Amino acid sequence: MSETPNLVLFQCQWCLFAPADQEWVDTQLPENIHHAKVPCTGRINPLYLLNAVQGGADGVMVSGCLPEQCHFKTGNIAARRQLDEFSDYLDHIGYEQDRIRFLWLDLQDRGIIQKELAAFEAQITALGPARNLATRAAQKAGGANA
Amino acid sequence: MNLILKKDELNTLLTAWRQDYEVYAPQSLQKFTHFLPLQDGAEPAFNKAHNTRVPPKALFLPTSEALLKFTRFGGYEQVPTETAPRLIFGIRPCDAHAVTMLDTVFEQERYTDPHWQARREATVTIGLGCHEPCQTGFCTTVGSGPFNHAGLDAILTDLGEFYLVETLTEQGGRLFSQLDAASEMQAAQAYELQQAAQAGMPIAFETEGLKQKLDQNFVSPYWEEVSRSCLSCGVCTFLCPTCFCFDIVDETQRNERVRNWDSCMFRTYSLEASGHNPRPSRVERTRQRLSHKFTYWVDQINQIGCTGCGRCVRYCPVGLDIRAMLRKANQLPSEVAHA
Amino acid sequence: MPDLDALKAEAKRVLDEGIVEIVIGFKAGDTPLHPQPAFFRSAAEVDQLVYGALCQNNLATYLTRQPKTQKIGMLVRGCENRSINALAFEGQHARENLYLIGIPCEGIIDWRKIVEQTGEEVISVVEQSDNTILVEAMSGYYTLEKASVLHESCARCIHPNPVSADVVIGEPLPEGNPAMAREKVEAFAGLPTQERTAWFRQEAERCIRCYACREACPMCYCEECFVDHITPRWTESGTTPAGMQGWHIVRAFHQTGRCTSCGACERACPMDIKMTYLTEKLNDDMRQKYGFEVGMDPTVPPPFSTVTLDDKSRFVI
Amino acid sequence: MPDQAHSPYLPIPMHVLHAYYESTDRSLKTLELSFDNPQDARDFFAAFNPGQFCLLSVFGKGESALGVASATWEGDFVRFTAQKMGSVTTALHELKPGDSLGMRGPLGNGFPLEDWKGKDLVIIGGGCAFSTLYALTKHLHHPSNRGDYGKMTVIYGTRTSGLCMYKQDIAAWHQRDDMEVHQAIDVPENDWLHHVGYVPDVVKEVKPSPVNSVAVVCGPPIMTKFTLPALVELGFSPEAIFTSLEKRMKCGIGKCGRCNLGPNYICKDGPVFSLAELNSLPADL
Repeated sequence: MSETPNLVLFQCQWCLFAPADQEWVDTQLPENIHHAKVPCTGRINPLYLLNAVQGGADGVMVSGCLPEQCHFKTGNIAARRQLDEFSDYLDHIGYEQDRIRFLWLDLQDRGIIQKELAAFEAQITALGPARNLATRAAQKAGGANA
Repeated sequence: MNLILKKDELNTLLTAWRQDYEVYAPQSLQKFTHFLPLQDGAEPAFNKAHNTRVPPKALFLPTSEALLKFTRFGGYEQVPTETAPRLIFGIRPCDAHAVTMLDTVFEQERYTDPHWQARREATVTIGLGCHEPCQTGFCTTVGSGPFNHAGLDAILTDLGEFYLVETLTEQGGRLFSQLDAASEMQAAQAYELQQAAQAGMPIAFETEGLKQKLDQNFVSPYWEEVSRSCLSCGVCTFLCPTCFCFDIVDETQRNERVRNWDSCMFRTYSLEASGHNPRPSRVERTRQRLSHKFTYWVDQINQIGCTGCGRCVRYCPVGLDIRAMLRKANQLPSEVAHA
Repeated sequence: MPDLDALKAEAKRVLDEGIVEIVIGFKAGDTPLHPQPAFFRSAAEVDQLVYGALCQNNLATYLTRQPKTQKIGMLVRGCENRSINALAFEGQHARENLYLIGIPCEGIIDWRKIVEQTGEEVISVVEQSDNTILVEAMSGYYTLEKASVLHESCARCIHPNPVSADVVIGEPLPEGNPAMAREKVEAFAGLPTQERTAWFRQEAERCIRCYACREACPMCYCEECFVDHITPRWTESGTTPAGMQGWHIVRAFHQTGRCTSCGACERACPMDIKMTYLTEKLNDDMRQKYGFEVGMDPTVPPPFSTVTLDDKSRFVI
Repeated sequence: MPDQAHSPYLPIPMHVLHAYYESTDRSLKTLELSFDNPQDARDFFAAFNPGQFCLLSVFGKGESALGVASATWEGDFVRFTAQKMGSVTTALHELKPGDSLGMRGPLGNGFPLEDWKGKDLVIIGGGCAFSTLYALTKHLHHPSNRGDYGKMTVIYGTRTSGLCMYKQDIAAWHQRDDMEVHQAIDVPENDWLHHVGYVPDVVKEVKPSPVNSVAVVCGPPIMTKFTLPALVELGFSPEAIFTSLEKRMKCGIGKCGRCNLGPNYICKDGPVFSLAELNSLPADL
């Protein structure tokens, strides 16, 4: 197996307030992290996650805004409810729930996304590659086709 | 040519065949029987049910198969079809008969389907006649039968201790060339059993004049009546040995153009891009399914497009029975044809 | 067993009095194992009505196939009643246009469990008063314990009684225990990850994608299912591992907070695929996390259609 | 062993030569495609007959059946006019000159031109379905073909003048003395010199003579439905009225099952049927 895990980051386009952070995500994200920007975490259909999982993502991170700071009022807490259940459910059939992480970013925190991604990558590396539900060969630079 | 195959010699023979062929035989997997390649030490499972759940048409027209693979920069290449020699052992006459009907669809003068043809030409089929009638089947009603020879290279009749083998083609003869000829008495015994099996199948509905009745009642409350409880799922068509419809889909996630089984019972089957659907409800779809089998096939090849395997009756989730539908169709009004 | 004459009398009454235009129930099937859903338009037709433990369909699935404003009478068991409540909540049919004739349900027989014991060729099935069934088959006569041939979902049923029927025919039955339903989920969750995946793959990858599960389910009424969607194509459409697994994962997930555990999907499947171990997990989560049970209170929205700030979620800041 | 290289599911590699909008509302776009391999062009034109159709494939989107709108003599290209409707036609609209795509065809039987020799032709079209009739008219215009047929009458109706296709050519047709052209729009517009009204009404107004003539009708189902009886009323026999049908298609070669009309497949046995044939088939459109 390759040493670096395949990660997929679904990022709410509003959650990175600091332009430097957003720029880092847009341009300097390591190659093993596939990045998909969404208008709101509430827009994330569980099918996106499934596509990432089937495409060979070893971990999926979703980053959104803090509660009550959602651009669309309640998109982030609706997403939490649904994705929390979806990760529980995938765990039931073999995609460990620790591989899916939902993150709320405080608009004031600078540079936190890098730290969080690094921590997540360490966590996934410890878990090893996810093979159970990866049914499509992982494409280079992440498998998500969302 | 009638030969005798002792049951305890069957495995030796199957093993010998495996030198030259991939041998497919019904085998239990999980919950029911499938046609699967025979592995070392495995034995065919004939006892559990008469037919495999999924019809053996799937060996020629897989549920999904790739037609093209897209390459980079807008190119594409054909996905070649496996053509290693295969032997299907223990196919029931209804299913084998159905394959010959599908030949008329896939192997036509103007357009031949290379995938189907390659698989067909690489395959030998050895049938096993049904000496016990099956309850949901109605093969004799629709012009097939428990010992029908269509589409087979050889057919076996179970006579207890041994099988009586009738070789029907040269290729079938070669496969059994080691066997001893059957005595006249044994042949007579088999013949008697075959006749009894044939006679044991009741006639499920009247086929005489059925086509005219269905044709003339294309617009009729009959269709609403028989389709009212239909769910318009694809069970009857997917498990049908003579249904062949498929859908061609570009699978963007795999970069392939694939064909998948499709069913006339689905809403999307005939839905056009404009939103118009010639068969918008289960009434029209049921009409299409029955008319295709019992009138369009008759127009095309002068045979009813059903071999009476009974799968659609057994597995319909709402218990719809094609035999009962057609018995009702027998009651439809019909004008005497003028021609 | 409810009194068949009383059922017929009630169905005839609502038709005769014009309370409904149609009564959806069951009639004797053409094969002994399959009574058929039937649509009665007049009192005279109601004479064909039958009811028994072999009536395996969830009749609520026909609700979204009928005209929206039609006045419909329906025989409902516990699960069907809850499905109808959920459908009414989703605006699929106005509850006041429905007349529900309730039947406390003793469980549906899985015909597959009968043929496992008797062989495929069954001639007749008679339910006897002592909770056994007498099966006449080609291979002989069999007396089977009804409990031994009940469908799994019914063996674990929590709410066998109709919750909001207009009339209930028969004595209410004791309610089941949610722990029973939980047992199965926990048993499965207790298995090692590899085994769970292996089981899931074994079941899902038998799929032929006939969508009988979808059509049999009362809650699957979408005009366009996600698998039929072309742009974008959400899942692989063929019988590839990704396609088959994707279908089973998402079909069940779309039932979160909507599934009534009736098991109609499983009973409809021609390939005997187990599916309720997925929906049971989701139902159990809904019970544990949000105290929600589908259709019990027609005014409570399902969890996924509401939001709260203080979810008990793994995902916190 | 069958030659797997000649799979009928394998598209011919093509590329876009010209692409331009046909209607003012940009719902119709004409693509002129040329062949990547010269041999494919020779095979195509040897088999081609006006009235046939092809399946254009945009890889990753799928295939769409479109009638050929060009005649063989026009050159080594094939013309199609696509209405933006589903996902494939939307993708077709996005193609630019030079882009590659696939094409399968020619499929179907086309118009029975041999049988029509020596007869007068009444060509009636509506909307974007006029494309195959355009191919037919173009084909007949060629000097080597024109003499085989009698008088030509073209009746072409669209909803608005902006939706009229092949405007320049049709304007030129009005000047020709070997044919009669009637154009119609559904609603009146300023500066419109031709008919106003629905096609069936225009047909009744023009009153083409049924004597020794055949009528070809291609249009939306609703137009066809009313035009066919109008022609019968004028005295055309059902054997002398032809129409082109369409249904959802996938394989185009009579295998996939969905486009059947009774025992006939529209793709393989059609798309051109005479009214006499249609009358003997179930109304399953």
